[in-house]
Amino acid sequence: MKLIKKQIPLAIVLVFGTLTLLTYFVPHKRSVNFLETMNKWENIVAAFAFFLGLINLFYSHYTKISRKADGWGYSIFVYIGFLAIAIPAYVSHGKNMDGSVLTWMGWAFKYIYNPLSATMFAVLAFYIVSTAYKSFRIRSLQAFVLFAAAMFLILGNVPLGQMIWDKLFGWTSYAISDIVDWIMHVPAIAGKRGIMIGIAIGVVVTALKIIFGIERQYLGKD
Amino acid sequence: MIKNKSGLSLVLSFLAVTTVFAATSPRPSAQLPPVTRLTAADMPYDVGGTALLKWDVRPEDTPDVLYQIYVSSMESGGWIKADEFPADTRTGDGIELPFWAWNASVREHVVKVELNNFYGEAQTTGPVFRFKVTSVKDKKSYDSQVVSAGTVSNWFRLDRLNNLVMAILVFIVFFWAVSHAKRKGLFIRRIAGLDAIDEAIGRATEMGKPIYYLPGIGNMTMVSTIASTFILGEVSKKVAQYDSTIKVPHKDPVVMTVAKEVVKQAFLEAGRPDSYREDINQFVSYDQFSYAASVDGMISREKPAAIFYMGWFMAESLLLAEVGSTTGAIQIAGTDEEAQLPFFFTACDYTLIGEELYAAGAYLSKDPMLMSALKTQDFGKLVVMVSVALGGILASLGGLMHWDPFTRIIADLFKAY
Amino acid sequence: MLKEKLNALLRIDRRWIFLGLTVVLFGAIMRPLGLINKEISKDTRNAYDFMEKLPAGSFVILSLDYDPSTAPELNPQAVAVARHAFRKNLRVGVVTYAAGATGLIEQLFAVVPAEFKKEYGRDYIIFPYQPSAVAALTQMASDLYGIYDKDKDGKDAKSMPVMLGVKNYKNISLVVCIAGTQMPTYWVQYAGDKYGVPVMAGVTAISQPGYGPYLQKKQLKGLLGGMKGAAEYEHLIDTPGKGTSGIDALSLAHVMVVGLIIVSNIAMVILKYL
Amino acid sequence: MSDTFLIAGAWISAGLTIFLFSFLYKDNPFFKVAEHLYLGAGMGWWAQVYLYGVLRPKVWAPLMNHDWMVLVPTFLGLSLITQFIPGISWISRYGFTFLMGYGAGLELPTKLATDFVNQIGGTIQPFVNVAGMSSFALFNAVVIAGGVICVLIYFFFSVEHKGAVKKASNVGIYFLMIYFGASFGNTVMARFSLLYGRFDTLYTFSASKYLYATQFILAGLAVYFIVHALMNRGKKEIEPAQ
Repeated sequence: MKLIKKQIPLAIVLVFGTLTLLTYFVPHKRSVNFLETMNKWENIVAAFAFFLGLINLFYSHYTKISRKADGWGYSIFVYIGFLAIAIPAYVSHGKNMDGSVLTWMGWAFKYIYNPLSATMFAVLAFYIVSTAYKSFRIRSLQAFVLFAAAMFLILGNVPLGQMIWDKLFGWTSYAISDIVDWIMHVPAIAGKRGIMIGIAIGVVVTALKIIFGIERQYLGKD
Repeated sequence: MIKNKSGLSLVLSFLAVTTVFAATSPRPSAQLPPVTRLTAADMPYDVGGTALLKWDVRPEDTPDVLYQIYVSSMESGGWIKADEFPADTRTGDGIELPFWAWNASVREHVVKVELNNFYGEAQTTGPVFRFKVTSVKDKKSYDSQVVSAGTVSNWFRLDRLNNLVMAILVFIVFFWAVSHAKRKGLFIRRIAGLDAIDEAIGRATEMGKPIYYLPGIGNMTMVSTIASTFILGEVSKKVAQYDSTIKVPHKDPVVMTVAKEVVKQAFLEAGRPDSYREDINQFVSYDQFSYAASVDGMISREKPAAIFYMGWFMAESLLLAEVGSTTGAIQIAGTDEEAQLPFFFTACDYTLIGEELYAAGAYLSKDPMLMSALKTQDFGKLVVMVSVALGGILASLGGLMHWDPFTRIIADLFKAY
Repeated sequence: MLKEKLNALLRIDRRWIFLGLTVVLFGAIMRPLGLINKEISKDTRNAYDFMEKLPAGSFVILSLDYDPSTAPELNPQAVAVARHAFRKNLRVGVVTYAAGATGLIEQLFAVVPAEFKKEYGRDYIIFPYQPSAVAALTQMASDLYGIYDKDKDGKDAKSMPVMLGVKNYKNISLVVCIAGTQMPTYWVQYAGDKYGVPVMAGVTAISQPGYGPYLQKKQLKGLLGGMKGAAEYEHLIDTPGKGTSGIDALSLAHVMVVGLIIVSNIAMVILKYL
Repeated sequence: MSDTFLIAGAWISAGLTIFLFSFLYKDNPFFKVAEHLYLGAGMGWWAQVYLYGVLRPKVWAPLMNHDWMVLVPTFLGLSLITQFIPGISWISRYGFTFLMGYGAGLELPTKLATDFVNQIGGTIQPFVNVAGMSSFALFNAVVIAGGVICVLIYFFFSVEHKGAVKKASNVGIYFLMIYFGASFGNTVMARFSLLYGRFDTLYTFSASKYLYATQFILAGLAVYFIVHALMNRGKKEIEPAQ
């Protein structure tokens, strides 16, 4: 039982991991053919992974309703939201447009999913403003450097900011867009690249650990 | 691998042409000698279907001369025009291959012929094709001799050798680090932010107010969450020693089960199992913003003395850190999510940036896996620092002295193909 | 006395600040300032120039990977890039690896191609969403029909005139990835660096600074960042759209943020040292 | 689609948008309803994309054409779902190990190429043309190279930060701060753009053509908050996040 529960899965990850890794160094037709098969398989298996999320969401809200947990009434709206998209999709056979006319599904997308999804993150704009006022504290030289870089970007991003810059600092003969370009293409690159290189090796190590079966959190418990 | 059947004809024509060439070297511009010493071969390091034609660069190669490449799959005739370009272009250094895999000569014309563009893909690898190069000037064309070659599917990308060497190095260093970490342990410097943790807990004890520890919204497979649980262990041990109170609100139930174990263990190790309570860890909500809103509510009601944000945070960092800072708590944050770091940095007293969070976890836990990953990362950084410093100096030296082959070696070493 | 007032000012209920932002932004939408962004960043210009130099008939992949949550930033970019491509008579293949993008793509392509009298199947094609971006990107190196055998409506893709002579990256002149996700990195990593196809990107302003290293190394040929990138591109192709009007409307709000940071920090300094 | 449906759409769209925004005033049932609808609608949209865009053409159609090779990935995919069934959840390992093996194998060398080897190359590259370079370009190249080294020293954990190392790592912090500052500045624009998008739509829907959807819904919500406040007067309300 341990064989099929543990050893074969770990063998799968070792074999497929190593072979896929080798395709990078082996240009032969056989390696390409192997990779093509893997691509097609991966694309299909990854599609099923979506159902994990779906079942997880449905199940967690089902238990909430069945236990009458706090605020269980709202959980019903998860199912209503699902049906609000799924039924029109079924009626329109998964098509958004019929010629240049919106189908039912296109309608549901435009007037239900679209505003919900867009607004969820638009709310954050308000918090940025209040954070800027209430907790952006220039406590140190480091924070001041951060503030200064942010300031150039904020002003340089909008035409009014560019005008203000020209009014106040036009005499320096530096346009704010030059300064923004310099920040983005010199010091910011150094900062990002420094972070990136360490993380890249981290990713490579994690990939190694996965292929060799050292990292097996994703397998879950026995 | 090269199936060159033109050896004999090549030598013969070479002899013939050199005699002609020697006899009439200062020729009038209207006349153009045909291309000589043409060779055809398989393009190395590829899947097949691409042939490589080479011939010498000649003094006659002026921009007004055109080269045309013809290919045929038949014994005679059947020529298809495959390429056309001015004679002063397409030399050996135009092929993007590193010095260890390719001799980039500017004295040679090198042209890749993609046979797949003209014949069905199934027939291009294996069979022999015939090629000729025609030079055209003033609407008159001069054919070279015909050469033939077939292409094959190769087994190794020699041009990607630098990548392979690096991969093998990472591999060796990692397994060396694992074995060392298990036997003797490895050195990791103390992380400055950890001192701030002690201070924050001390202050909370003095003030008699609770401590909040937020482990982020990530799941247990993320390095940041794993590191966070180790830090939670250390923090709760201190809390137990000082007899202070701690609260850990959760978004992920799996992380919560792990955190419960960690906190319980910490209280046990501190000798205070009696002060451990089940409600230290509490589940708040599955949803990002509801979680943030509820925790905001808790923070503004209880006004904790210290708040830790350690782990994987997304947009909710903004909502949380702001409320925390307005209550006047000492705030210590750590995340590897770059986009959130600016908000933490401006709103918190101390911030662990990216890998510092992993390092703090490794430092506290001495977990061999975290340690060796960190060590391998350090090794990678060392490689980069040395290569950038040395490579930068050598490249500028080469650039100043115009040692082109030398600078090319440096550039090729650090290029991915 | 002053200190008390300042303290009260700093502790103001944050909902007043929310209201302030609402007024500033909604006001700017109702009464636009009419300012036009004239400063073009290097990265946007590079992107424009690269596209401009492509010969007519080149096949270009548009990878549109944004869902409604980032559409206000990225949709104007996509519209501007698509307009440019159609104006240059390039052939366009649309792919996506964000499930939420499919509806937006269809709405976009119901409008833009018609402006240039472009026809589906002859001048452009829309491929269906694929769950594994890495697999699709890798597959396109050898034979894209291995995964993209059919278009979004289930019709055979290979037989459409737009796909004539297109089989893998060797036949693709440019990839433009407009994404609110990690997709530009994937394109660089799994297609650009690995198989040598030119890649450029349009990204949200948040992730824009993070792509600096790829731009410097020319792993990305150009980059549009956020709504400003869209406004710049619209300016370059001389067709103002949502980017241009948007960046104008954002002007006052931006200045407001700068003002708030400065005011609150001055107040803090006064409270602390006076 | 007739005008009635477009007007209905405008009302629904404006309503959902305003419900979500109402969270800014305080947490309330309308927000919670909209939030839960969002979770469900998102899943609904994804489900139809997967069903019509992936499963039907990639799994169902080949099976109908007796292409049995598709069965292998289908079984691997289905195995993932056993994760929720106690007792046989181990079957899901077959699917997961396949996904992880493929992903790790592809990622390892490409990550090294893109984010490691090429980044070293990118830092060194400018120096090759040092002879024909303007002094400003040379300065920039030196700043990038020096900055990268300093940032890496900041993140180097194998030596104690003392003396010269400490100085270099302090310089590294400033590079990080400039990067974070740039990212902060741009985040402001990004979030405002999203808000602009929503406000723009609300403004559109406030027109008479849509029967003043925005105004009516806003007014309705205001009435709710007032009534709610009046009814709860005297009761000590649990203060929400201020």
